[in-house]
Amino acid sequence: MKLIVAAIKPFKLEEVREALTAIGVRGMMVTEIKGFGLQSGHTEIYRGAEYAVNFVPKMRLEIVVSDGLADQVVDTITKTARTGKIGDGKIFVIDVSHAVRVRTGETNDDAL
Amino acid sequence: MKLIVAAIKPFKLEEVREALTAIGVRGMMVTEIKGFGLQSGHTEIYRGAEYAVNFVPKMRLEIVVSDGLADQVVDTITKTARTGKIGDGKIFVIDVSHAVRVRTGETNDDAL
Amino acid sequence: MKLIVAAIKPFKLEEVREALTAIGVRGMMVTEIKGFGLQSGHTEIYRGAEYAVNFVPKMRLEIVVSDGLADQVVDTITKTARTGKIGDGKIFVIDVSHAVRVRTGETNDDAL
Amino acid sequence: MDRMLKTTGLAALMLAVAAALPAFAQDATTTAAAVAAPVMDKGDVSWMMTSSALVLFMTIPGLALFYGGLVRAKNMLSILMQTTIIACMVMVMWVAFGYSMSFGGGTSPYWGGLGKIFLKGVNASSMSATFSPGYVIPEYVFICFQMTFAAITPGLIIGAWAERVKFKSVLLFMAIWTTFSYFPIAHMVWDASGLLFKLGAIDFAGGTVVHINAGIAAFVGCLVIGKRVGYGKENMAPHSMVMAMIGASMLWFGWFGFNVGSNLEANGGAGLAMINTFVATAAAALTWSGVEALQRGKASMLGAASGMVAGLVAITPACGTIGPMGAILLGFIVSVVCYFFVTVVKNAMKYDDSLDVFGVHCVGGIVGAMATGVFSAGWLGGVKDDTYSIAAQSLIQFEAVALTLVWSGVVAFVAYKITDVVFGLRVEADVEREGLDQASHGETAYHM
Amino acid sequence: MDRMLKTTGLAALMLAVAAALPAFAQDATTTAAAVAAPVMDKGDVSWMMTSSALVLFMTIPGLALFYGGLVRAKNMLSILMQTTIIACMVMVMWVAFGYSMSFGGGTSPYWGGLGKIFLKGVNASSMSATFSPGYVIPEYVFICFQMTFAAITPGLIIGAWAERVKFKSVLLFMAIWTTFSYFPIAHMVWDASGLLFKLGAIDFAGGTVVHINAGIAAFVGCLVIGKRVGYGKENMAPHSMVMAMIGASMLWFGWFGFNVGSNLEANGGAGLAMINTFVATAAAALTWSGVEALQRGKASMLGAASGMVAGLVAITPACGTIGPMGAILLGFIVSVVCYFFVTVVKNAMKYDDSLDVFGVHCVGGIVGAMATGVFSAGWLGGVKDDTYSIAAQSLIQFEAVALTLVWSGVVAFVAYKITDVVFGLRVEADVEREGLDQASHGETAYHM
Amino acid sequence: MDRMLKTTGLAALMLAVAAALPAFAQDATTTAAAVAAPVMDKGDVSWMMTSSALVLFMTIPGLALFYGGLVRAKNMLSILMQTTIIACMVMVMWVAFGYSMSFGGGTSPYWGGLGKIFLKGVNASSMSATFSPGYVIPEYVFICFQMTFAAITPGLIIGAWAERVKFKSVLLFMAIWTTFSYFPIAHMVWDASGLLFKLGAIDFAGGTVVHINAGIAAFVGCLVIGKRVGYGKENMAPHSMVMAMIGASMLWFGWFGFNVGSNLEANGGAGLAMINTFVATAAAALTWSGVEALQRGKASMLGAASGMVAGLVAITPACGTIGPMGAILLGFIVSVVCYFFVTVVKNAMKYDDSLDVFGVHCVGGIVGAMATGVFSAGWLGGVKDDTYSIAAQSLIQFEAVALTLVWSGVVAFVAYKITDVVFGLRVEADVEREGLDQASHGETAYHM
Ligand SMILES: Nc1ncnc2c1ncn2[C@@H]1O[C@H](COP(=O)(O)OP(=O)(O)O)[C@@H](O)[C@H]1O
Ligand SMILES: Nc1ncnc2c1ncn2[C@@H]1O[C@H](COP(=O)(O)OP(=O)(O)O)[C@@H](O)[C@H]1O
Ligand SMILES: Nc1ncnc2c1ncn2[C@@H]1O[C@H](COP(=O)(O)OP(=O)(O)O)[C@@H](O)[C@H]1O
Repeated sequence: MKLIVAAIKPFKLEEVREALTAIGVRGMMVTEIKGFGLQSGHTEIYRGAEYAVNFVPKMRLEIVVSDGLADQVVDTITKTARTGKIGDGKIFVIDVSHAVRVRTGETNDDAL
Repeated sequence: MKLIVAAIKPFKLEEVREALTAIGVRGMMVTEIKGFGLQSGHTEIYRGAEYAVNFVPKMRLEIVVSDGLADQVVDTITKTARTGKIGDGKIFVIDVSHAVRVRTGETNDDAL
Repeated sequence: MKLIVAAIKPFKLEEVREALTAIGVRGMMVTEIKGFGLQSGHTEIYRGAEYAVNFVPKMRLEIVVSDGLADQVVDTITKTARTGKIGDGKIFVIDVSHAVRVRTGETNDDAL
Repeated sequence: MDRMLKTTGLAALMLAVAAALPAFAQDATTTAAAVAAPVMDKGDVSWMMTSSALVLFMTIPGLALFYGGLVRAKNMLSILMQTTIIACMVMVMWVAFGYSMSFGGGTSPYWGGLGKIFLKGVNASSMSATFSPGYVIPEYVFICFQMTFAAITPGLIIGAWAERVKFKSVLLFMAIWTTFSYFPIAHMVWDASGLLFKLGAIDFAGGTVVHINAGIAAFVGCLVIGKRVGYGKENMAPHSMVMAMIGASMLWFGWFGFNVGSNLEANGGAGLAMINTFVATAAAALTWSGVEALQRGKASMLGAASGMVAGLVAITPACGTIGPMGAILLGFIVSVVCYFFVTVVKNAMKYDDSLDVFGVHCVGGIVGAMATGVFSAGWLGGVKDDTYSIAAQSLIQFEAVALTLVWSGVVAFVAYKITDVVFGLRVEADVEREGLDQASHGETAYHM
Repeated sequence: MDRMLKTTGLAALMLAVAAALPAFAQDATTTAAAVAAPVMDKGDVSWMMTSSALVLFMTIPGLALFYGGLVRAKNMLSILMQTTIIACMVMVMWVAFGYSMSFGGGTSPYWGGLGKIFLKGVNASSMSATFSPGYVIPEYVFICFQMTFAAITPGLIIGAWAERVKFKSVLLFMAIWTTFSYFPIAHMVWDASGLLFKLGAIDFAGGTVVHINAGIAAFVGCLVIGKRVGYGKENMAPHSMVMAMIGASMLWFGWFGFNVGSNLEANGGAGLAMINTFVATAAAALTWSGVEALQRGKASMLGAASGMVAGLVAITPACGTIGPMGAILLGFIVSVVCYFFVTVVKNAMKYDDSLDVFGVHCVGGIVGAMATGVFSAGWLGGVKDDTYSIAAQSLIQFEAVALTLVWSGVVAFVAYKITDVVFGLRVEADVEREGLDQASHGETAYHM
Repeated sequence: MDRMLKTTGLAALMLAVAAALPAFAQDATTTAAAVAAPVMDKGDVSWMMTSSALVLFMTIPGLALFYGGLVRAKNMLSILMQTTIIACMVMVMWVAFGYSMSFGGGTSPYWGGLGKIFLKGVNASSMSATFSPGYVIPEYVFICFQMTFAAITPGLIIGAWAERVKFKSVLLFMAIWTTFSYFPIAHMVWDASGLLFKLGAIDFAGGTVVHINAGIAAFVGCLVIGKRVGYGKENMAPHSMVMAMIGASMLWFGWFGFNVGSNLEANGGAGLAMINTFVATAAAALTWSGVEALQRGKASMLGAASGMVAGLVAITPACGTIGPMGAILLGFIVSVVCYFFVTVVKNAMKYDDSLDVFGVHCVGGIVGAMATGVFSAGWLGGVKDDTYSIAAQSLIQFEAVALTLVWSGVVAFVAYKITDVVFGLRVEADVEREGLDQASHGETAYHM
């Protein structure tokens, strides 16, 4: 199985979720994160005190899928999350050695 | 070493933490996430505008343990977090190649 | 490529980010987490009801870098995040098999 | 009541009675009125100063929070800032020329002239008439009270096109609209020489001047400006129903200044306005919640708050002349009508009135104005006697409503177009996504 | 004071003096009182209208935020909504039959009859007596003022069993309890023909009627309903101490309407009630913080807020007849007693009074009622003269407390049982875990 | 005006006129004044009670939220708690000895003596003089009103060294400073026997007593205590601009009690103070926003709120004697000056005044005090007649400012040093990083 970790623009979340559901993904974990990268943050000034906010808000997706589905997931995210502007995000793929569904105790591909 | 990532129901957090401490786990990272899966979300209506909230709140645990302890951790979480109702969560196991304790510079199993 | 996951003290975030930028890291994901470890939490009392807060706020960094840079990143975080007091945090290294930049579709080292 | 204002001969005789009677509304600016030495009762002054402070409180933080809680977090400060700066700007405009345009003593049916620009001739001893012949209050107090009305009204409009307009464009639009719609209509309705006042329209505390006036300008705005990016697709749920509820409660609290202060005196008539402002609002909040409970099984906080505001809007023109039972009925009616509007009509017509300014303020204001004509009748619990004709008054009320809709609608349309040419109305789509707080004000509402 | 109300012969003579004296409390509903033409002083009217608005503000947003801040985020809207809708419902009940049941002019010691249902016979010229013979205020204003008391009292109860009861059950219970406990007890204590009024109980602004009455009903509720799921195991810390602090501050602010308004006139007696409401509260907040600092090294914001509320509760019955130094002492005593109750007794008895309604309102109310009997004595700084017997008055105070505890306790018990049969009281455990906001209102408080 | 207070012979004749005129300010404590029986007008009483409640509301929740919103979330409760407990402590000190020290009837130019400690001799019939001969208000009401001033002033100071001082040290410092700086200066400025009152300084509602007094003590504090850990490096942005905005709006609302209440009567003079408090504030908020917009393209909410507060501070001493156009000009000037101070001067001087207490309250207070001397002149729209000399008055104003700066500065310095020796001022660096809420109060502001 593969864990696919993706950082995307927040307003793309719903679209990506729908696209993934369409190709058979049945679960994921979503975290609000602060992203740091080429896309620059902004500056806030409070009564003359200047604060550079170097982070931009992103959504981080984690999806565990069977090896067979992994490439399709990566492709789908790439296509759906793309706006062509800087800061669209990254996708990383990591090996997962074991998976369990807590409710039933099912393991690996059955657990997904 | 193994990184064990688990998504569980929020109100189970304390119980799971205690159970893990009991079997010798000495650290973890906990993140509030939005989970997407079989368990369905809910609908909110604001003056006639309907919003489907497809995500349900979950707690995401990350625990790095020595290879020997990994199975026990997975078992413990499975047992403790189970309510038998849909949405109990998932556990994933991933290999970790290296670990460091920042304070001391200790590495690998010593760092945990 | 390696995924480096680090839990550090929140007020060290800016310093670590700058140090990493200096050695060529161009991106990361930052999450606010609750850490559990040797560093103990605190107790809050509300009208006689005592709540032990076992978690302490930490920042979790995720940085994907080419294999060559990984050690340097670990070293840099270790040095910069260290205060010598309990709770300085942990660093874990995990293998990444594939990476994609959403905007361009570039892969692996080019995506970072 | 309006007749009473003209028969100054009976003044002395009526003093005792009048003190306990409801009176029409906020006109009366000439510095001396009755034959005998006019009386400034400190009880009236105390109440009118309290009322003025309350109406400011309605605006900021009240209205600001009610609206602000309903937008997304990234636009919170834009709402707070617009409400605040509009109010401040209009206050300065008010003492500069607005008061004069509305109550400057000119006898045109359309405006008050420039006789009192920069408050020329007003000092701490100047007095303004009340509705009881022989009783006066300090003119400065009258100016303050009326100023707070002018300051809140344009702020109501911003809700319709919240989350998408440039800050400077908001201010330019408001400067134009307030000058050419609010000031003249205030004169027409509340000044003794005003067109609608002479016609005999009953608008105790500002149903036409404030709510219909602002509501239609809001409606024109959301048609001209268009929908928010992502409307109907993205989740645009209120970022803090808590703030919205606090704001709505503050509106109710402050509305006692608004409605009861419009009586200009602390007497039995004020008591009538007060009880109506209590029970109409309560009934409307209950009704909205009840309809929701029936229709989808759950009564929401936003529903209760919306009902509250709808009730307050509807009772505004009516509170001085209808009875408490009429007020309860009015609260019931307005909630049913507005609920239907914001859930069914709006969705059918597919315009994006972000915070339902049209559906609540304009529609609710029209319901209130028309109901005033009906429920003021004595046999329906109102204060009018047997000579009162519901039909005749309803026609007058209708005329007042229609005139306000047309006048304000046209002024607003022109003002939007001018603003669009000068600065452009909307921000870029990307800026809209990022949020106005960052883009227009360089700040973030919450750093938790 | 109560005697004074009966010796109408001396009226004219006492006018000048009386204007500056504290008076007993909110009775007096008959439309005419003194021999000479009664005087409606606009200063009194102004103050009473301000007071009425202030008591509404105490309820929403004040009480709603104080309670709401103390629950978990997932139940925030349920608290705001319950407070709001209860207040609205009771307002409508009040003008329909509550005012009549309490002050309808009937001479039964237990209720006021149905003489004024739907406010029959009341209009803008109707006047209600004050405590100074010859002085009146508009009856509508008196009705509004008393209405706000009726609207806040049931809202106090919800704190005891917050986070676990069905919304419709809350409303049904409140309709029954308010009708059969609040309205009669208001009559008994404040109407000249009421049982406890005749007995001579001193309850200036509602220690028995409001706080003991609600507090015991709350206590019965948490026994009948049971503990929250996870009580004692899960972290149930206040989700926003900030909101709780804002709410507590608003309670203090609004309480000036509550306590000082109960004087019905703006005079020296009002000044006494005001200074007592300031210093008792300040002393109680200091004391609670001090005890915490001594006992565990840290003074918490929740402690200071709790002390504030305890002080306000205790000074409520006493503020018209004790002196400022007595008020400070009372603030000290009530905080020590209530602190002991909510930290030690509650834990020992193991009931789950979510927001300590019993420990603060009922216990604090009893402390206040009994202390009133003592500190009203002239030699202890109170306004009573040498003929005043602390022992005799204390017995009367005790009887008033006991009667209220029994009456309200029984009514509440029956009302809970009826509600349980009709709708069921509690939500399912799963619903409780998810939170009432979603389950009962279909909303989420914060979307940050 | 001050002269008028001395010519009691003309009293009767001037009654009618005086009622409509602005009067100097809050002196007047002796229980009887005029020759004829003094009149307690209930309209005045009503207004003064409203004003007292409003000033409490300014403090909590107003000031607490304004300051609290501007600190980081981890220190939120420390601000709320300090503001609350300081206010409570000072209230108890006030009735114990503060009132006597300020208005105890002693004839020293520096303090009022101990003649009224523990409010000796005051009861519900005691009256205090107003500025209109022959008119009185209950002394309890005067005590309450003045008490709220004493309770808010020390609270202003905490903003300068927010986020780094021990809680018990805050309280000890405040007890000393309030006793030796606030009480004497209140006497000097507002009591008829006070040094600055006799000198003829105009300080209608407390520019010197409140703002300069607190502002300089704050400044001394941030020099003595030093910068926050991480200052200039870490992001110290306001954790909730929403709370800050709510707080600022509440300050404005409550400030009507502060400024207009200082007139002690509800008359035309009160109307003048009210309109000035409206327009100066509006102009100042507009100006600050305008300057920001010009200078960096974006007008921030914090800027508008800062302008609001600066305008309120500046109009405080001036509101009773200048005209509305002067008030607008004053609002403009004070915003420009304070903006320059907090953005340029502070950065250049490198002190860490966390919430700009010095830059807004002290600097704004000085601008207001000096402008009062100028704009009070009749030909500049003020109420003074032709005999008034701007030069002469400006000298007096300058002396009052200088004396306050030196007196309060010295007292504050000594008080900081004493506190440092007794408890230590600062918390440990680690505690500062963790936040004061946990360390000093054992709570967390938000559990979302
Ligand atoms: N494929 C997946 N990848 C990552 N996380 C998942 C995946 N499937 C489920 N989860 C996580 O597990 C949670 C529970 O899963 P769900 O399908 O709702 O119920 P159940 O655990 O009973 O199978 C989800 O909310 C989500 O956070
Ligand atoms: N090396 C990295 N490791 C982890 N996350 C990264 C890395 N580089 C970028 N990211 C994430 O991807 C987001 C987008 O990257 P960025 O460099 O801004 O633009 P782009 O995606 O167009 O290359 C960042 O905000 C960050 O969350
Ligand atoms: N086994 C572990 N797995 C995952 N995260 C851990 C583990 N142990 C510690 N951590 C993280 O590191 C943080 C610091 O660890 P802690 O044991 O408190 O102190 P130290 O870093 O000084 O050893 C914890 O708060 C937690 O977030």
